[in-house]
Amino acid sequence: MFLLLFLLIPVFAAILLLFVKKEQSVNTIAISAALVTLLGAVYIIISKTSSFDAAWLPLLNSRFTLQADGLAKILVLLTAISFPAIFIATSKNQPTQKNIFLSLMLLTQAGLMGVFLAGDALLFYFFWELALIPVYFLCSIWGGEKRIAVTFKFFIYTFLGSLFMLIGIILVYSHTGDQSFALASFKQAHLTSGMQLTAFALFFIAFAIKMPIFPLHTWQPDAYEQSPTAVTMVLSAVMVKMGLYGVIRWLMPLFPTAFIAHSNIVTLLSVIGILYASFIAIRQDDLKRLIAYSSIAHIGLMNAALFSHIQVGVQGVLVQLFSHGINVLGLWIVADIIEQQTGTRSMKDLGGLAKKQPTLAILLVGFAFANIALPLTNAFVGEFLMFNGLFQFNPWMAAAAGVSVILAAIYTLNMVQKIAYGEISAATNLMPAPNKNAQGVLIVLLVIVFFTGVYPQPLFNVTADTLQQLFVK
Amino acid sequence: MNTLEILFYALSAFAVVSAVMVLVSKNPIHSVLCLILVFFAISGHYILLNAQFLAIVNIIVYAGAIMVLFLFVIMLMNIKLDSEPQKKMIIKFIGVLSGGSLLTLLVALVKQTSQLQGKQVLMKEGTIGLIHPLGKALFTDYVLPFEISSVLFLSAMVGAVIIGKK
Amino acid sequence: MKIIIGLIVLWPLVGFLFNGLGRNIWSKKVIAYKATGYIAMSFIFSVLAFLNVQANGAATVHYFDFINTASFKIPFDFKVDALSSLFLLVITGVGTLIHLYSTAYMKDEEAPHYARYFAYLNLFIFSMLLLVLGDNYVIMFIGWEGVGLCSYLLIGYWFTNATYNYAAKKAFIMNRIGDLGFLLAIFWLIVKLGTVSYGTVLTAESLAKLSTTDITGITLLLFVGAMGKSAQIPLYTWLPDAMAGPTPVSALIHAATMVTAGIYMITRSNILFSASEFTQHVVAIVGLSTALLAATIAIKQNDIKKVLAYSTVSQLGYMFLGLGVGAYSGAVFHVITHAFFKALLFLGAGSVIHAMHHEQDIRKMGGLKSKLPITHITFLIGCIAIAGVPPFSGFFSKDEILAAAFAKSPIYWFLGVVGAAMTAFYMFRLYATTFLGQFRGTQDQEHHLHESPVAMTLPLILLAIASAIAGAIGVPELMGGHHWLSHQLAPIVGEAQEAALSHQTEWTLMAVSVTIAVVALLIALSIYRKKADGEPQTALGKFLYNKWYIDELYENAILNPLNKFAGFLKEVVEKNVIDGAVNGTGKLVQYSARQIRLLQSGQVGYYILFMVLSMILLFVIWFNDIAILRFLFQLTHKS
Amino acid sequence: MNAIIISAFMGVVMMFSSWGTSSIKLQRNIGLLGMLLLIGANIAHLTGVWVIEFDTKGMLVFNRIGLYANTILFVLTFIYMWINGEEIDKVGDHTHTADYYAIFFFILCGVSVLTSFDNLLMLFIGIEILSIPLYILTGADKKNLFSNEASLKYFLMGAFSTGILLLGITFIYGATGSFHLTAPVINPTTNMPVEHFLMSAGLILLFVALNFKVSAAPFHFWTPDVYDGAPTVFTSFMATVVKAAGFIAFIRVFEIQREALGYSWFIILPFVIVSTLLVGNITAVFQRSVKRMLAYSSIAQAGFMLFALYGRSIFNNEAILLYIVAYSLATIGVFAVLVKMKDYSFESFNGLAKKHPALALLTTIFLFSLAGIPLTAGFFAKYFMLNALLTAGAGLWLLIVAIVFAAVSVFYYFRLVQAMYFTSGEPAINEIDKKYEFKLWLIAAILIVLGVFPSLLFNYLYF
Amino acid sequence: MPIQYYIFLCLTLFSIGVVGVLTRRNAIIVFMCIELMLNAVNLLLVAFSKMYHGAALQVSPASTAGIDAQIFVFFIMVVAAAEVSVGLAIIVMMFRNTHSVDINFLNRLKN
Repeated sequence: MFLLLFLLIPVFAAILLLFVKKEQSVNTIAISAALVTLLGAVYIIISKTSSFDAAWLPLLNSRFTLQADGLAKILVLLTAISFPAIFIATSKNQPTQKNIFLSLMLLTQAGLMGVFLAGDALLFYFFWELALIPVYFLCSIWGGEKRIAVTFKFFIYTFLGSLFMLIGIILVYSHTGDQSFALASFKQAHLTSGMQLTAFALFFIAFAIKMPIFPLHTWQPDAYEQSPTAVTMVLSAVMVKMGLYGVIRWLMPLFPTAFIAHSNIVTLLSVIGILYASFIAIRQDDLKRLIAYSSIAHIGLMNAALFSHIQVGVQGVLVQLFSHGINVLGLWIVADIIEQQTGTRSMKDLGGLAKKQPTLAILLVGFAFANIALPLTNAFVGEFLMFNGLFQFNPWMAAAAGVSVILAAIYTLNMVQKIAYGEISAATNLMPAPNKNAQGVLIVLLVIVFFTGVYPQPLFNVTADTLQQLFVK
Repeated sequence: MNTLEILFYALSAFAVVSAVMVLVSKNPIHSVLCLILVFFAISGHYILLNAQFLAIVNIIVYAGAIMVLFLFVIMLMNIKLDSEPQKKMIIKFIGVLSGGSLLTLLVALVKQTSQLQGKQVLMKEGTIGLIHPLGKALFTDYVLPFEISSVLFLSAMVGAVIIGKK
Repeated sequence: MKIIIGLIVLWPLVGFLFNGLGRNIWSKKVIAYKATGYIAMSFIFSVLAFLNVQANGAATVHYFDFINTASFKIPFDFKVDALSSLFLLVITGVGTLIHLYSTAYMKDEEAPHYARYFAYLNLFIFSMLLLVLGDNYVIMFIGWEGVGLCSYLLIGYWFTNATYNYAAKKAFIMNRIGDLGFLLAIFWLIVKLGTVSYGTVLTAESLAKLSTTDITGITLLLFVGAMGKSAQIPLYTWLPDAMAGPTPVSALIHAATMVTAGIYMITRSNILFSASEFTQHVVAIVGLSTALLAATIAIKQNDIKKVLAYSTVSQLGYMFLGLGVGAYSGAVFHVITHAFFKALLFLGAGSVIHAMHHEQDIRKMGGLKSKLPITHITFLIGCIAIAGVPPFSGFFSKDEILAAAFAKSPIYWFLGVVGAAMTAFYMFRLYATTFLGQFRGTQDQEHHLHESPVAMTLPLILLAIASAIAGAIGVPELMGGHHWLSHQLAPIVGEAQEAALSHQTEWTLMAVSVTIAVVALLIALSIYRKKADGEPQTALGKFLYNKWYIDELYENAILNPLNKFAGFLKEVVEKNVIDGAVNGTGKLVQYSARQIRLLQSGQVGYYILFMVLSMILLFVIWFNDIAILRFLFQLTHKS
Repeated sequence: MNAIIISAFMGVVMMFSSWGTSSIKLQRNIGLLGMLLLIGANIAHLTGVWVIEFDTKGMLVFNRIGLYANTILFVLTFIYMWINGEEIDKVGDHTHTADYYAIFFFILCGVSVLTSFDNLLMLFIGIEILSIPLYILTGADKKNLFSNEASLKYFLMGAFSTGILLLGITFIYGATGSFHLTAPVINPTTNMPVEHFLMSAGLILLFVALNFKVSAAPFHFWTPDVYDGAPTVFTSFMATVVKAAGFIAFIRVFEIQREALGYSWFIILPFVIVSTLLVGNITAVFQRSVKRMLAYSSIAQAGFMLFALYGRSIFNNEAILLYIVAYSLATIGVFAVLVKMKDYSFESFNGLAKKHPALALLTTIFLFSLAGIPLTAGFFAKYFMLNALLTAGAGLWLLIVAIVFAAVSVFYYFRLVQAMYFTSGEPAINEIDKKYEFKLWLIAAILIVLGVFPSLLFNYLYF
Repeated sequence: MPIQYYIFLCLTLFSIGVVGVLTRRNAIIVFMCIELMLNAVNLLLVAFSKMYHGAALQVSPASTAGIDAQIFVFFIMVVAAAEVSVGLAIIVMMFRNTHSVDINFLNRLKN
């Protein structure tokens, strides 16, 4: 029953927001709703596994099942952290009709929570789409210049992907013993190996587009660039995790044979994608695009580690799901402050941030190092384990993917250098007083970065049961 | 070849020729008249088949009422008789070709149908085409469609009111 | 013990947090005292730890599990043994002196930046301590990357200068290349052994589990890591550029401590390296080549710090030669002595630069002997020590390596001696040009020349003393010493293999190398005591002056192609191929939309025609056996 | 049977109501009352109460599905009339309200026949009762050349397809000697239907004619022009209730009969489905007029509904019923917004969200339902269809084609969303009162409720 | 008379009707051709009716088998009449507005 709150709180707050116009109260409502959700998330992290189950579609034998295992918990926590962070960090931004903006954001949150908690395939699909719709509106209304075309591409791309998944769901559903959508029944569906391959492909297309995996990634940089930054934060911190979540939650347990059979090719694709995105990131001048490509590379690594199907690597992914979210969120918040205050994202116009706003520069540097997985930052733990798994799977692939470690250093340091260092540029000089709210959020996030970097054990403990389910038969 | 056969062939030839004339005659009035001839030929066939009721109805309703209506409309419109624009030759050719292919296909089908082999049509005899059995059937087994077709007429009537009213 | 070791590491961390978080709060004085004080505390605890090791032997302490998953575990353990306790002493000792020195050297900086400087420096010490104290490769790797990070931050300390930033970035990236090697080696170990703790990895049992390929692969990868951190060919070019940082940083990081991490790592894993003949050769050859290459370049450099930087690279090469020939304790010995004299030299150079108002070109110096007496004396001691003149420390350590090299192959020895001669030559070229002869700088500079404050000279004096006498810890039995260091390290690296050489040979070798070094230094003195180098004239001179054009080679052979490749991916592949395919699909839909629309011509005649044709098509689809042909056949062959 | 009698009766009442009263409002209310009466009568029939005991002599067979579909269609018509009342008055020369309602009732009589016929004669008469009034409705805007043109086109093509239909029925009669829908003769040795070419040819002709009625490609050509040219309110009716009735008839004919076609059914039906999806979706992408886009979209939706014919899985009936409801409600909703627009170009919707946020939201919900986005009934409609298809053993490729085109459909539905929300401009829209908006909200609410609990629709199907 | 003959005749007439629809531009003539198609169907129905009647007579002399087809023809005629009235009304309406009955002019609605 408790889990239902993760859906209800954001939805109620979203509806409430529609009727509130005053800016101050709009912010307050959104932030407090998000914070309450965060409290809830912290509670389920420390509490035992809980679940919720209610009848929904008796005709189809689909139930409204929510369940929180380690994987769900960690992503719920990430979502719950991200939204208040985003709301507070961007509370100074002034989009038109802010109440609707925030309302849609909260709906997105509800959708994401649903995706991560759903224990029923049809419900999962539902939330999968529902998380997308508000984002479509958010991006198209409040985005950049080319927002309509870009968002549309993004929408159609992901929508097509999810339709493939829908077929996959129907396919598996029709082969379940009890004609049910429950995750447990899906796991016991009688699929021939050929059927597994097909269903695997159908599911994977949806996940691959969402992550995204090379070469299905081209919607992402454009979408990140054109979306309002608050949305970009959601997209890259939480939404891309939907794909990885899907792989862990559905692909791995449902289609073990097909999963193993495809692991080589998918891993190879991911590794190519890692290098490809890293190389492109080196040449980016647009701050947002750079982070976007960097994110593609990181997600590629996570996917590669998943498909290598080595326990250590998967453990790494489970941790990294959370860590990457925090890191990239931090980077986006910094990017947002810079864009809001200087009016540009082009790194060649920036410079001297360390002189103008030292604190922000330090925070930027902090997240930059987290982005390149420096030890004692959270990303190191995940990446170390993931590379480890990948190495066990195939040393050469690990070595190739490892090159991205170097490339990441190149582009991240380029970014740091161009933004923070050097003399104060004309654009940087325009920056007003530091944005205290955002910096506060960043500091909290940075504390999380270093805490989980030094002592990641809580993350391991939370995800232990998922790992157990995946690997211990 | 007995009389029936001769009559059959004659009527068939007559019907087909008249039908073709409907197509080829440039003057719409001629077309109407040719079509009336086709209907007469078909009525002749009905008589051959001893479907007397239908033969009469065909003459009255079709050749009489409907075609007169056509004729009336054509007259009313007072279209310049010989200047009806023609379709391009190529379209006509394609039209004939498709009609021909359709015919070929259907004929081929019928020839392939083993169940129809050797089936004979009862000529002259049989009483079902007479008005008495037909009337009886119409008002017993087929009274429902008969009643419902009145709805059709009603709606056509309303339609004529809607469309025809200035 | 657990607390002592913990505190060694914690003090610098506290210093970092104190300075980092309080940079806008504290005054410069507080910052300076605290920063230096924390490192001094760390030093004191290091001494305690050292004594403890002396008394009770090695100890491992467990704090918490860094990573503990179902299948795999990395404890956060520290280990103090002879090797790490020695390194602790060097790091914290030299570290303390350099902190002290820095308080004066950096006094012109504003308080927040001053704090930032010390925060970085403290963080560096923290990382370095993690590196040496860690009980497994992962902890070592954490420190390993941490020191790289601090190096990056400190090289780019003056962040408004683009060149410095570039140098910083270059340092970090080159280090990262090495780090990747290290990381892969760690993974390899994990795959094969399932653990990274020294206690299990570095044992004979583990060695037995590894095939030759494994060992060679792992050691080569580890060596790649060492190459990056310790500036060996081909990853050495960052170190000279790293001189962009403040001079004390160069002394601490790029001379005394961080760059020796590679030596520490290989010494730590000596069991593995000794097991692979091939790797040992590679290490020796790379070390020797680096030693010679850097030495040749140093001969023609005019920037006081650059000379010292190439000298460092060269000396590191020596150490790797030592490692490659199996003289692990010799290498460590050289690390220690080198830490003293190279820190001394850098700090001396810093003192000179300080006096000269940030002038670094030795051609514009000269005759500083009288103006900066303490600096002069200590610098001279440093030069003698590095040149390998007995009884200064450098002699003993270098000799131990050369002797071991001779035992392995006379060619190694010969080339080593050539390198030593060059070392003597360029060091005394540096010394002579800087301190002897006439002052060649501006009036203004001359007017302001003065000896540095005591906070700077005190470290110089202490380090000079250390440079002079540190050889004592490794005086070979041959010369009546106890070879204390070698015995110290014996539990870790095994007994030194001196026995391979007869005493006769050893004495001869020593004599030859010392003679050649002295001759070289005298030549240098005689050439440069009056005048400085002009622009290089000869082709060779230019070649050396331009550092073998290695930077240009890297630029053109690696960086530019990669950059072009990245540009190609971005502009061509991404835009036209991949996105092109996606957008192309959209375009295709729109194109076909426009075409199919035309079917809807508006002509009812066409519509019906299409309907009839479609109907025929349906019939054909359904009637797809050759019914029509059969029918046509029947028509023509009517019986 | 109740429905047929009452609808015919109500038609007559409406015909004469213009004599009895000149108040258009009263006429309208009589119509709505009649609709309620009709729905009541039909529900009475569902529960077994007959107005007049009548022996249909096997002409009609009333089963639960048919009656339930009938009820649904009546309710849809009621909603349609309720919302569009004022717009219906305005069509043509503003004097024919009663006549239009009369025609609606006659059409519903045809619908009732089509949901219960068991004899091809009744099929023929039902289709004609459905079609002939439609020709008139299409041309109801007499002064409008588009309306005239559409009407004539519709009439000519409709009459032609009647010819095809009759030839098909004749063939079937020739093969079986009966007009009754009967199971094909099974050869006991092969357990396959006996091959009878005449029967098959008849079925194919019937298939063609019915495809024409439900506007499936490649027999769809009349649809865009007629839907475009007809008065917009009537397009709404034609595209929803009438088309749905066509599908019910289609299924009734082919549920069993198609066995006679053997496996070739699984060649010709996919052919039609794929071409319908292709033509409908692709052509809709490039339309400038929203009305015409909706016409193509209705072709595309027909492609999805044809899936119900693919197999005889138990899900078919549910799928088609839900699809009819989802599709019809959403279409009625969109058209109800459309009739309020001054012109039908996409540009006229620009900035609607700013001026009428509620209306824009409503339109979006309708479009989402059409596109099959979750939380709207359209999603489950598509879902049930795909499920039925898969259960019927269709190849996966057919499903993939279906979803690819579903994705394409997002292309054009969302163009309208983009215009409303993301493009600034002054919407060309007439005044809309709260009452009208409320009615639209009701539709949206039904769509969403069915989008969350689709089972509600079926609870009464099997009690 | 073999049934095939009737079928061929009717199909010929039907196809002539189809060809007429396809080749003529005058809406009235097109409509007439459609009527021709219907008549062809009528004749075929009657022929089938008599075919089944003939077969049934051999079993039972009182059989009325086949009568349904003739009734059907009757209904076709009924419907055709209704259709003609509506169709001609539409054509006349069209003519009043455009003064033409040429279907090629019906091209305002397209694409």
